[in-house]
Amino acid sequence: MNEIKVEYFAALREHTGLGAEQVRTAARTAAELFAELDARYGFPEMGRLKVAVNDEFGDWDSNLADGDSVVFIPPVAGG
Amino acid sequence: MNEIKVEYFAALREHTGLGAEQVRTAARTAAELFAELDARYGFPEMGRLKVAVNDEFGDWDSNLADGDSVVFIPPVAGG
Amino acid sequence: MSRFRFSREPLRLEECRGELQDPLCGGYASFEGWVRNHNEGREVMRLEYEAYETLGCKEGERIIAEAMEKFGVARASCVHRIGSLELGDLAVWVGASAPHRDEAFAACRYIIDEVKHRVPIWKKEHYVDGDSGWVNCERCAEHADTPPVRRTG
Amino acid sequence: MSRFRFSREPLRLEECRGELQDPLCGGYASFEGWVRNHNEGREVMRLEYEAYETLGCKEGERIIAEAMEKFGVARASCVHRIGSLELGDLAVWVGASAPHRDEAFAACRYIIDEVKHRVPIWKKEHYVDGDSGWVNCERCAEHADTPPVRRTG
Repeated sequence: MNEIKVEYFAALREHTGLGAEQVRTAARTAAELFAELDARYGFPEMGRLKVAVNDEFGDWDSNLADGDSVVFIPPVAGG
Repeated sequence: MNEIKVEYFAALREHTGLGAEQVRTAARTAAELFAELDARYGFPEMGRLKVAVNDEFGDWDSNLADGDSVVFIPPVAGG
Repeated sequence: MSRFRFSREPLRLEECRGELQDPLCGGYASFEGWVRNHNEGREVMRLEYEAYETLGCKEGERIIAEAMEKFGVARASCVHRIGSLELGDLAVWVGASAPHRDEAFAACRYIIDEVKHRVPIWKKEHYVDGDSGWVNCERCAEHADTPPVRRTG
Repeated sequence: MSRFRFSREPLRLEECRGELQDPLCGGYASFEGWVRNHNEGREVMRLEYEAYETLGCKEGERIIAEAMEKFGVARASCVHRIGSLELGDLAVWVGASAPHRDEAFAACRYIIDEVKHRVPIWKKEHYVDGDSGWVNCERCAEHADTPPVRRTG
């Protein structure tokens, strides 16, 4: 089990009601973690998400390590 | 003979030492007027000139009328 | 001062511009995104920007470095507002200075285009009719009738 | 206020920009030409701009009208300095605001390109070595080895 910090922004922050949380999880990848949290919160559909691991764009299928931070990134809308 | 007002700008102003002058001339067109004044002042070579008649871009070969104003326009260099 | 940054306060444009002055430069192009009173047919009253600032600053810096490298501009920077904005407010500013105008325009355009697509920042629109919503992205309309795909960035 | 004008005084950029604000517009592009410290390999110390103002204002207005028509921008304007300018001074400013950024950029670019080629304004450069000269035009180098042609505009 890893301890992962998950931060939420924008629609995900509003939906979960959380800015961030510590998650104790058996998920090995960001994709598995997303599925686990989606099952818990029922995330809104919002197109193609990216993921950041430790404040860099990451790979959904790379292995997470204990202490990693993860951010799910909905499609952006700057400017 | 027509009385034409000729205004000079930039290199032509400096070359002639005049901002403007009234020219009494037999020149029928701006091209003829230019040749006449070139013979008098020996204008420097400066590429392709345009001409303005009465503060609008004009035609070198159109007839001038008494009281017209003429400006010879060297290549521009704004910005 | 970072070349890409977020600001909670209105920008001081004279200062932003001042950072880009350079005696080698003959051209300076800038772009500003303003809050419009409408979007996709709906009347907007105000909006909020929220950013994932840590990653956003890194990605913004990368974009500016790319623009400087690609177009040979001398200086470039970008500031994006976050927080609550009213109609007409400046949401994003980009500036680039270069020896000639071609490069300044190209860099400025590149930066705003890339920022809009790559920097993690989100916009919530509040409409005149009382409704509100997060704007997904400029290209979302294109995907409207394909099923949403998750997890494949 | 005319959309194209000449100015003997330094510009107040906030005012210039302010004239282009419009609640329908989400994008604002601007361009500034600055006096560089060099041109075509020579060190420039200062310069002078001189304009045929009557015709210049008419032609400038035509260029702006063309840009607004072609690109559908809401507002656009241009101010060109005349008189003596120092290094780093702003020589020309162009701004355009439009619902979207594509149009704002395109209009801004169009205006500066056309102004540089069509508005009767001339620049005299004063060099560090004490020499000075009228800059003919951006394209003169291309004609360098053809004989100068007069009277054929």
